Amino acid sequence: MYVSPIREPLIKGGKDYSQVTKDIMAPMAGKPSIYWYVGIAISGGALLFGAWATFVTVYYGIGSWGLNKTIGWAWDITNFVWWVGIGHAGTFISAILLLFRQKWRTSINRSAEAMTLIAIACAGFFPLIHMGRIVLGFFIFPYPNTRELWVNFNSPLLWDVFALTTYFLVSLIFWYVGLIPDIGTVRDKAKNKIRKAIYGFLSFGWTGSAKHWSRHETVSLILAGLAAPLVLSVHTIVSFDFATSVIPGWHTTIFPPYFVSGAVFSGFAMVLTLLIVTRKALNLEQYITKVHIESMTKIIILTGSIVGIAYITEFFMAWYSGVEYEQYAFMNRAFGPYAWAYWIMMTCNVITPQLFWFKKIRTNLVAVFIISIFVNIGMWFERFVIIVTSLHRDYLPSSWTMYTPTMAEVGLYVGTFGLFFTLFMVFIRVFPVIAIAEVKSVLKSSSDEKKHTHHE
Amino acid sequence: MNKYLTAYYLDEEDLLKGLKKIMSKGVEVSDVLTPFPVHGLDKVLGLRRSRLSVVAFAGGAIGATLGFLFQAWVFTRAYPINFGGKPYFAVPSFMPVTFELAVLFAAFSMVFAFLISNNLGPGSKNIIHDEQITDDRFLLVVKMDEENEERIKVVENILSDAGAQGITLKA
Amino acid sequence: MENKYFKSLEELSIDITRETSEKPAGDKQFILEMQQEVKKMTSGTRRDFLKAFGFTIASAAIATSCEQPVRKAIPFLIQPEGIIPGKANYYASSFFDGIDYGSVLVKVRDGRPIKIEGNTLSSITKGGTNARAQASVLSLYDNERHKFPVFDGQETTWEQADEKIISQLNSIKVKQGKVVLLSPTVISPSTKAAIDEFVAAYPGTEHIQYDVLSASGMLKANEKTYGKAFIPSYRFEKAEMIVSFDADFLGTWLSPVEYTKQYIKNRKLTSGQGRMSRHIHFEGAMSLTGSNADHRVQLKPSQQKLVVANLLNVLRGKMGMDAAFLPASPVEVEKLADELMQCKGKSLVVSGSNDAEEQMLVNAVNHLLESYGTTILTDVHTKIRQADDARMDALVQEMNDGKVDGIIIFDVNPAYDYPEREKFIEGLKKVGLSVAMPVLDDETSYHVKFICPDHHYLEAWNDFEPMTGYYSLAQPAIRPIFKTRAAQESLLRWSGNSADFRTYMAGVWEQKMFTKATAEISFTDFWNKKVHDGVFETGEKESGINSFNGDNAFAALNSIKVESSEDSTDLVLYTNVSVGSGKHANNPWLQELPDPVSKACWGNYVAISPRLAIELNLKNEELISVNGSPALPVLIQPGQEYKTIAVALGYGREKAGVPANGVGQNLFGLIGKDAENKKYWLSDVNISTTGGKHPIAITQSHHSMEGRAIIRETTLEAYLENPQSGNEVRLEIKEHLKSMYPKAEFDGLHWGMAIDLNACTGCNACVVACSAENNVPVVGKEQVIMAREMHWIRIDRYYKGDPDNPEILRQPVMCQHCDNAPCENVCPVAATTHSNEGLNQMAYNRCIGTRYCNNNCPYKVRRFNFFDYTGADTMKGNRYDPAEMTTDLRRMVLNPDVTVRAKGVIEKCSFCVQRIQEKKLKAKTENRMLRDGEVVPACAQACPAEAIVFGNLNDKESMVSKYFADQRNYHLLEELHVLPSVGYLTKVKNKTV
Amino acid sequence: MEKLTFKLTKKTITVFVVMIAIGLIALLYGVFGGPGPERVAANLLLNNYYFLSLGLIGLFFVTVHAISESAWHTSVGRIGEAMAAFIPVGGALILLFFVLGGLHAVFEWTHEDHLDAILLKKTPYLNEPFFYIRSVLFIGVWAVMAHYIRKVSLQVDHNGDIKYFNRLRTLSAVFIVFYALSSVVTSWDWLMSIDAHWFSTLYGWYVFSSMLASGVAMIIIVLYILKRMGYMEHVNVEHLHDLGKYLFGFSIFWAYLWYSQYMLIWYANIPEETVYFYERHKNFEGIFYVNLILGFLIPFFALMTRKSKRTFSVLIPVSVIVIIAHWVDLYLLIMPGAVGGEKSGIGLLEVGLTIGFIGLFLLVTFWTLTKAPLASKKHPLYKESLDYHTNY
Repeated sequence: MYVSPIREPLIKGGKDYSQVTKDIMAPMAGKPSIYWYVGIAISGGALLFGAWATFVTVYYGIGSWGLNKTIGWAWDITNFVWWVGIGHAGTFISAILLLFRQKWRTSINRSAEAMTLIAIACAGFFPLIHMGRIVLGFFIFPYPNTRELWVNFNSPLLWDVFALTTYFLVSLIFWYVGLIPDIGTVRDKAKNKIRKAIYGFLSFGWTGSAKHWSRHETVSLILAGLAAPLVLSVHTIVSFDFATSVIPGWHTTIFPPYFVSGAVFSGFAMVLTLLIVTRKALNLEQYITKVHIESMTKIIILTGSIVGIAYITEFFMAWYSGVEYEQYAFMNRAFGPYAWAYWIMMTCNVITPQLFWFKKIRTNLVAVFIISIFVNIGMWFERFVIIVTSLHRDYLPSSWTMYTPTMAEVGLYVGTFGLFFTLFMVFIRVFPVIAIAEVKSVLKSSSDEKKHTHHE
Repeated sequence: MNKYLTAYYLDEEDLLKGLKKIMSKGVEVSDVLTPFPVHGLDKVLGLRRSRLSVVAFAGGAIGATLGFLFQAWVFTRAYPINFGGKPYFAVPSFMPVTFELAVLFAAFSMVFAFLISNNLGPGSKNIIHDEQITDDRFLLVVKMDEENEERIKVVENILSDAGAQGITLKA
Repeated sequence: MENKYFKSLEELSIDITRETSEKPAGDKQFILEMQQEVKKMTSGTRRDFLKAFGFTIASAAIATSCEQPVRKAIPFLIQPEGIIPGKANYYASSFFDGIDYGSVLVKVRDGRPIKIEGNTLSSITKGGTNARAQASVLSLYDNERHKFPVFDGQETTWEQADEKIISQLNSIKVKQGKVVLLSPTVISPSTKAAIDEFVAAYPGTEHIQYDVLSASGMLKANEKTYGKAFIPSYRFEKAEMIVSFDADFLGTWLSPVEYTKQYIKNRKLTSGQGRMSRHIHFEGAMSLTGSNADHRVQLKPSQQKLVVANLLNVLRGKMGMDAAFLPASPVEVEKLADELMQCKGKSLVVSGSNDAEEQMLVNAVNHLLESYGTTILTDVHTKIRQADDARMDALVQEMNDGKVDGIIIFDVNPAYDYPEREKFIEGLKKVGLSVAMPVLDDETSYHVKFICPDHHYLEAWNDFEPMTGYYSLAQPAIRPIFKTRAAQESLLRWSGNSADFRTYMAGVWEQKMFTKATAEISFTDFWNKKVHDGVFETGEKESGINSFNGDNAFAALNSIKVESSEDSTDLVLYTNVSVGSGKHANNPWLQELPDPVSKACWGNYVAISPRLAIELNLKNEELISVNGSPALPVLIQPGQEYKTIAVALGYGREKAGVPANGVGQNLFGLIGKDAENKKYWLSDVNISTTGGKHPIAITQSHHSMEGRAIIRETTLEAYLENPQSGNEVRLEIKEHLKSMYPKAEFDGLHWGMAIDLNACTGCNACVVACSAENNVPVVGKEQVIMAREMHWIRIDRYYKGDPDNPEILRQPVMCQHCDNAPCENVCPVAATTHSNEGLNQMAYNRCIGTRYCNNNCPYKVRRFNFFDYTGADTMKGNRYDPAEMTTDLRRMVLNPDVTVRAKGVIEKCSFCVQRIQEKKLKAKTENRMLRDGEVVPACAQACPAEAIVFGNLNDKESMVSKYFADQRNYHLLEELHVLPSVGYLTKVKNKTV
Repeated sequence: MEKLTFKLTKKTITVFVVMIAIGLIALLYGVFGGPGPERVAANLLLNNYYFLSLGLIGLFFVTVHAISESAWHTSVGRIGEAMAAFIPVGGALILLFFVLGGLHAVFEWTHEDHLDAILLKKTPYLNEPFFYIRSVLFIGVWAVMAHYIRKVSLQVDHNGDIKYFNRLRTLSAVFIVFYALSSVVTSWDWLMSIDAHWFSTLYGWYVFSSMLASGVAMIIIVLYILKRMGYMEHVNVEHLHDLGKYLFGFSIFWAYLWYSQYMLIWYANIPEETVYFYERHKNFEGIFYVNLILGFLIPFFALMTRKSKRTFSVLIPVSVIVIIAHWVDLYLLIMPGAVGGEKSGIGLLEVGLTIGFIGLFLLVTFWTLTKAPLASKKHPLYKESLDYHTNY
C-alpha cells in the first residue's frame, strides 16, 4: 500500500519485526523497576483509602456523605460520569479510528482499551455504592421473582445498567480478541514453563494461521462496527440520566452528542496523561511518537470545541427559551455560589485545549501533559457543575441548599484512582502494552526505516 | 498419519511472491502462519470472505427482538404499571435496552462463532509449528502424505526455489 | 355559609367518636390482666414493664418494617371487649398544659395512644389543634418520665411517701406553719375541689398560681376597668377590623387555636362572600400573626404603650372627648383611627402586653369602639390565665425569709422558668417539706425532697373549664405506664380522702355539673355521654362585671411618658409555637419543628434586623450576649424592627432529657418586671459579641421566590374585580398544556387536595400531625443543619419586598401526587409508581435508594433516609438517633398502619393512604360509596384554619373539585405538565396596593 | 486516456434548464394558483435552505478531509468543490427571498403585533436588522471562503507544492470553525425561529446531521452521473465503499440525533417543548413516520452489507431516498410552523419547485465541474488515494 511521503512515520528507529516484539515485550520481562514499586505502593495506598471510605459508606450509610434533601447526587455520580467518560477513549480509538483507517491508533489502542476497561470498572463502582441499600442492588436486574415484579424500563438508570454491562463486556471481548495473537507471542517467547502454560491457556491456542487472521480481521472490523455506535450509546444513555429529567440544567436535548463528545475529550486527555508517562517509563518513545500525541491533541481540539459550542448553545438557548427557570439555572452556574466550579470548567475545557491549535504546544510533551491534566480536571468539574449546580437551586427556592463533600466521598474518589492505577500497573506487567501484531502490520508502510526504501 | 512440511520467510512481500510461485507449481499450501495479517494473502490462498458478519447480524436481530418483546411484554402484559402517566407501550423508552441487547448479542454470538470456527478457546491445543511465527517468521505449511517421500522431496525443492528458508518436515 | 363546607368533616368526627368510644378506656377485664402482669414484676423498671406490656398488648404492630427482626407476638387468648386488633379506638380527652387548651380525641391502637385529633364537638377549638397538642402524645412516651415516687433521691413506695408527707404536713399544721401549693392556672373544677379539700385539711395552706406566660397585666387592667380580674373572651370572627399590638393570637397568645378558627372565618373567600376582615399588626419582632397581617407596622415594644395611648387619644378627639397632651406617636395613628371608626362595633383591638396600664388603654379603645358585647365578651371569661405575678414574687421572698414550711409544686418548673430561678432554688432549700408532682423530669425536681410523679394527661382523668360554661373532660386512654399517681389523688390522699380521682371527679360532676344538664335524666347517662363527647357546654355567663370605668385608663393616658430613647435597642422575649415555654422541650417532634417565621429549629437565637446587623457588623450564627445573658447565635431576621432584637424562651433546659438538654439557652432570667407584672421586653439592652459561632439549624436558606409565580397573591380589591387576579398566568399556562401522550384516566377515585393559602396561617400543626401519623423520623440538629430533615409536609416561607420590612408568604408543600410524575419515570426498580386512584405511591421495600426520584422531583418533597433513624435497619452502625426516638418506650408512639422506613430508602407524603384504605374498607363493609370528606389526611385534620381540603376529583360535587374549579385555584409549577393533584388557592390580602 | 476535463453537453444543459423551467412554472402556479403565498414562501425557504446547505456540505466535505489529511477523498474532492459553487447562488437567493417578503410570510416574530410576552423577551435576538446582519455575514463569509478554498485547491493541483496543501489545510480549519458556529446559528435563525416559542439545544446539530446525510447522497449521485458520462475513472469501488459507509453512518447519526431529541422531549413532556411534536403528531403524522422510514430504516437495512455499499445499483436508489427523506425532514421542520396543518400539503407546487431547485443546483455544480480537471493529480495524497482498499 502506498503511503504519501508527506506523512510522518508512526514508528521510529528503523525497527524490524523481531525488534518490535522485543521492544514491546520488554516491560513484561525481568523484575519491575523501583518506579513500578513506588507507583504500586502509592496507588495501593489510595486503594486502601477507598476501602475505608467504602466501609464507612456501607456501615454508617449514605449519611456519611455531604448530600441532603435537595442534592441527591454529587460526587458519586460526578465520578461515575467522569470515569465512564474516560472509559470512552479506548473503544473510540479501537473502533471509530479503525473504521476511519487511522493507522496511528495501532500503537495506543491496547493500552487505551485496557484503560477503558479499568475506567468502566471504576465507574461502575459508583452507581453501586451510591445506593442507599446496596445489598438490595440486585433489584435492578430484571429477574423472575415471586412478586412477578420486573423493573422500570422507563428509567435511564436502568438503561445505564444495560449500557454499561454491554459496553464493558463488548469492550472486554474486543480487547481480548485483539490480545489473543499477542498473548500467543508472549506464550512463544516465554522461557518459564508456568508462564508458558498460563499464556498458552490465555492465548486460546492461537496459531497465526492465515485463515484465523482473516477471520480475526473480520471479527475485529465488525466488532469495531458494533462498538462504534455502542460507544456513542453509552454516554448518550448516561446523558439521558440527566436529560430526561425536568430539572433546569439537566433537561436539554443537546446532552447526548455533547456528552459523547465530552467523554471522548476526557478519554483522550486521560490517555495522553497516561501514555506520556508510560512511553517514557517503558521506553516506548519510538512506538508512541510525537505523531501519536499530536493526533490525539487534534482529537482533543475537535471534541473540546464541540463541547465548547455545546456550552455556548446551552447558555444561549437558556436565554432564548424565555423560561425563567432555565435562565436562572445558567446564571446561577456562571455567577452563583458555585461559579468557581463553572469557571474552572470553562477554563480547563474550552480555553486550554484551544492552545493545541499551535503546533509548538502540540509537540511540547510537557505542555501536552499539563493541558491533558487540565482537561481531566475540567471534565470532572463539568459533571460537578451539571449535577450539583443544577440540583442545588432548582424550581422552588425554599428547597435550595448547598453541598460540601465529606472525607468519605473524597476517599471513594481517591480509591478509584488507586484501583485504576493499580490495575493499570498490573496490566503493563502482564500484557503487552502495544498491540504487537497490529504495529507489525503497519510497520512497512509507516516506519521511518522502510519509508525511504519502499518502492511502488 | 500426516506430516507437515514447513518453511518460512522473513518478509511478507517475499512470502507473497514465493507463495504465488509455489502454488503455481501445484503445491497445495495448507496454511500460512504469520505474525500479523498479511494483506493479499487470503486472495493468494483463495480464502473465502468470512461469513461471521451473518452470525453477527443474526445475533443482533435476535437480541433486539428479544429485548424489545420482553420489555413490551413486561409493560403491557405481565405487569402493566402506570409510571408518571407514560403509555404502557412506551416505544421510545424501550429503545436503549433494545439497542444494547442487539449489540451484546451480536458481539458475543460473533466472537463465539469466531472462536469455535477457529478452534480457539481456553485450553485449546492447536499445533504450534514454530514459535517464531508470532515474532517475525512467515511460515507456510504444506500437508504431506507420510508415505510419499518423493513428493516431499519435490515440494522441498519447490519451496527452496521460491526462497523459503528453514524447510523442515514435522510429524 | 361556612359551615356548609365543613359539615361533612364534622359528621366524620362525630362518627368516629360515637362509634368507637361508647366506653371509657378502662375495660375491666383488660385492666385486670394488666394489673396482674404489672404486679408480677418485682422491680418496676421501664424495661420490665415493657416486656409485660408488649406481651399483654400484643403489639405486633411495632414489627412493621420488613427488616425488623421478628419479635414474639402473642394473639389475644380472650379478646378484650372493645379492642379489635388493627382497629383504632378514639377517646375524647382534653389537652391543657397550663398554657394552651384543646379538646381532643385520642387515637388508640391496640392499647397505645398514638395520635391526637381535634374534637369537633368543642365549640372552642372546633376540631382544631396546634402543634403542641399534636405532639403531646409523644410526651406520654418520654424517656425521662418519672417512673416511681422518690424520696431524697431514692425510689420509694407510694405508701411510704404518703406516710412521710402526711406526717410532715401534720407537724406543720400543728405548729401553724405555712404550706404553699404552687401550680399553674388551674382550670379544672375537680382539681380545684381537691385543692380546697387539701386546704381544708391543712388550713395554713395557700394555693398560689404561677403562669410562665403571664396575663397578669390584663387581669389587673380588667380589675380596674371592670371591677374584676378576668380575661374576656374574644370573638375575632365578628371583627371586620382587627388591630393587634404584639398579640400573637394565631400562634401563642392565650388561645390560638380558638382564635385561628374565628379569624379564618373572615379570611376565607371560598364561600364567595367577597368579604374579608382587615388585620393590622404592630410588633417589633416577627411573629406568626404579624406575618399573616394585611398590614404590619414595625414598632418597638418600648413605644407600644405610647402608640396605644395616642390611638386612644386620637379616637377620643374624633369622638369629641377631651384629648390628653401626649408625646407624639412614633408611628402614624390617624389613619388607623379613621379605619377603626368606620368599623365601630365591628372592630377589635388586642394587645399582647403584660402591662396593666397598656391593657387599660386597650380596654378604653375597645370601649370607645363599642367592641364590648360584640367582639369582646366580658360575661364569658377565658380562664386559662389566672396567676398574679406579684404573688409568686412574694412567695419566693417568703421562702427565702424562711416563712414557708412546706411547698407542693404541681406541674410548674420555677427552677427553670422563674426569672430569678437561683433565688427560688435558694428559697426552696429553706422549705422543710418540698414535694414536686411532675410528669416529666425537670429542673425543679432536683431540688425537692419528694417527687410524687403525676400521670401523663393521657393516662389520667381530669376536667377543665377553659371558658365560662365550657367544660371538658379528660379520660385515660392507656393504663398508667409507670408507678405514677394523679396529682389530685395525691392531694386527696394527703387530705385524708382515699377516693380515687375518677370517683372523686364523678362526685364533683354529679354535684356541680349534672345540675346544669338539661338533656339527661340520670347522672350515669349524663356522665357517660359527657365522657364520650369530652365536652359539656352550658352556656352559663359570668355575673358581677361592672360597666366600664374609664377613670384609671384616663389617668394612665395622662401619665404616659416616652419609655425609651430613640436609639434604645429593645429586646423581646417571646415563645414560639413549638417548644413554647420550654415545658415541651423534651419533645423531639417539637424541637425539630421549624419556626414559622425564621424556619429555624433545635435551639433559640437572637433575631436581629438586617439593618442593625450591618450596623453592629454581625453575621448569622455569630455568638452574642444580651445584657450578659448566655451567648446565643445571631439570626438576621428580615421584618424585625430596626432596633428590636428578639429571643425565644423555652430553650436551655438542663434536666429535661436528651433531646432538650443543652439545646439553646435559657433567657427567662432576662424577664423584667414593671410595677407588679412580668415584662417580656427590655429596653436599652446591651449587645456584646462573645466571639465564636454556633450553627443554627434552619430548614430553608433561600428566602426569595426569585420572581417565580410560586405563591400567587392579590389584594381583596383586585380579587373582587377579577377572581382570577394574581392567577392570570394560569390561563396562559393552561392554554399551552400540551402532552405527547394521553392523560391517564382514573375511572373510580382520583384523590386530590386543595389548599387555601388565604386560610393557612403557617402554624405548623399539620407538620407535627403528619410526623405523628406517618412515623416521620426525627433527625436531630446536626442533620437539620445538613438539610436532611425528613418532614413530609413543609411550610415554605418567602419574603417579599423591602428586606427591612418584607411581607411574608407561606405555602404548605407536600408530595403533589403528580399524574405525570417525573419521579416515577426514573426509578429503575419501579419502587414508586402511580396508583389507579392517582396516588403517587412508594413501595419502601422495593426502594434501593438511588435518590434519582428525589433529584427529578421539581418540588423536592421526597426525603431520603440517610441513616437508620428509626431502628428499622439491621446494621448497627447505621443507627442515628440523637433524639432517642428509637427506645422501646418512644417507639410505642409509632403508627402500626404505616411502615417504618429503613436506612437508604426514600419516603414522602402518601396522602395518608392508610386512612384512605381504612375508609374505603369501611365504606365497603357498609356497602356504600365513600362520602365526600370522609377521608381526611392527618394534615387536613389537624389544621385549625381548615386550609386543607381532600377528596375525590372525579366527583364534581366534592369539596376539592369545587376548590379546583375556583378561579383562584392553581397548581404549583403547572407549566411543567406534571399534573399535580394538589391545588392552591391564591392568597388574598385586604390591603390597598 | 482518462477524461479529466468535464464537458457539459447541450443535452444535459437542456435537461437542467427544463427542470428550472418546471420550477418556475410551479412557482407561478403557487403564487397565482391554488396553494397561496404562505405555502409558496415556505417552500421557497425549504428549497433555498436545502440546496444552500447541500452546497455547504460539499465545502464541508472538502475542508474536513483536507484537515484530516485523508487521502481517499482527493479522488472525489472536485464534486464537493463544485457543489460549493452553489453557495453564492443559494445565498443570494435566500437573501432575495427574505427581502422580497419571505421573511414576513414565514416568520411570526417579524410581526410586531403578534409578539407575546415570551417573544418580546427574545427581541434582542429576533429582530429584523440583526437577522439580516447575521444572514448577510454568514452567507458572505461562506461565499468568500468557498471562493478561496477553491482557489487554493486548484493551486494545489497546478503546482503540487506542499505550501498550498498546507494553506488549504489552514483555510479549511478556519472554515470548519466558522461553519460549526454559523450552521448552528443559521438553523436557529432560518428554521427554528419559525416556531418562535419553541427551542431545542440539539436543533442545530440535528439539522446539520440531516444535511450531512443528504450531502453525501448528493455527492454519490453527482459521482454516478459523471461516471455514467464516462468520467471519473480514477474513482474505484473502494472510494464508492467509503461514500457508502458515510451514507450509512450519517443516516444512523441522523436517526440517533432524531431519537435523542424526540425521546427527551417525549420523556420530560414539558409543554414548552412538546408543543413542537404535538403539532407534528397531530397534523403531520403520516409524513412524520415516512421521514423516519426514508431517512433511517431504508438506508440502514439497505446499506448494511458490504456489497451494497460498493454497488451503484443499491447506492443510487438509497441516495435518492435519502435526499427525499431530508427534504421531508425539512418539510416537517418548516411547514407546521409556517403554513400549518390544514393548509400545507405536498402537491404540484412542492414537487415542481424542488425539481426546479435540483435543476439549478445541478446546473451550477456541473458547470463548475467543467472549470477544473476532475482529478487533482498533483495533490500530495492523490497517489495514495488510488492505492488502498477497504475491507469493510
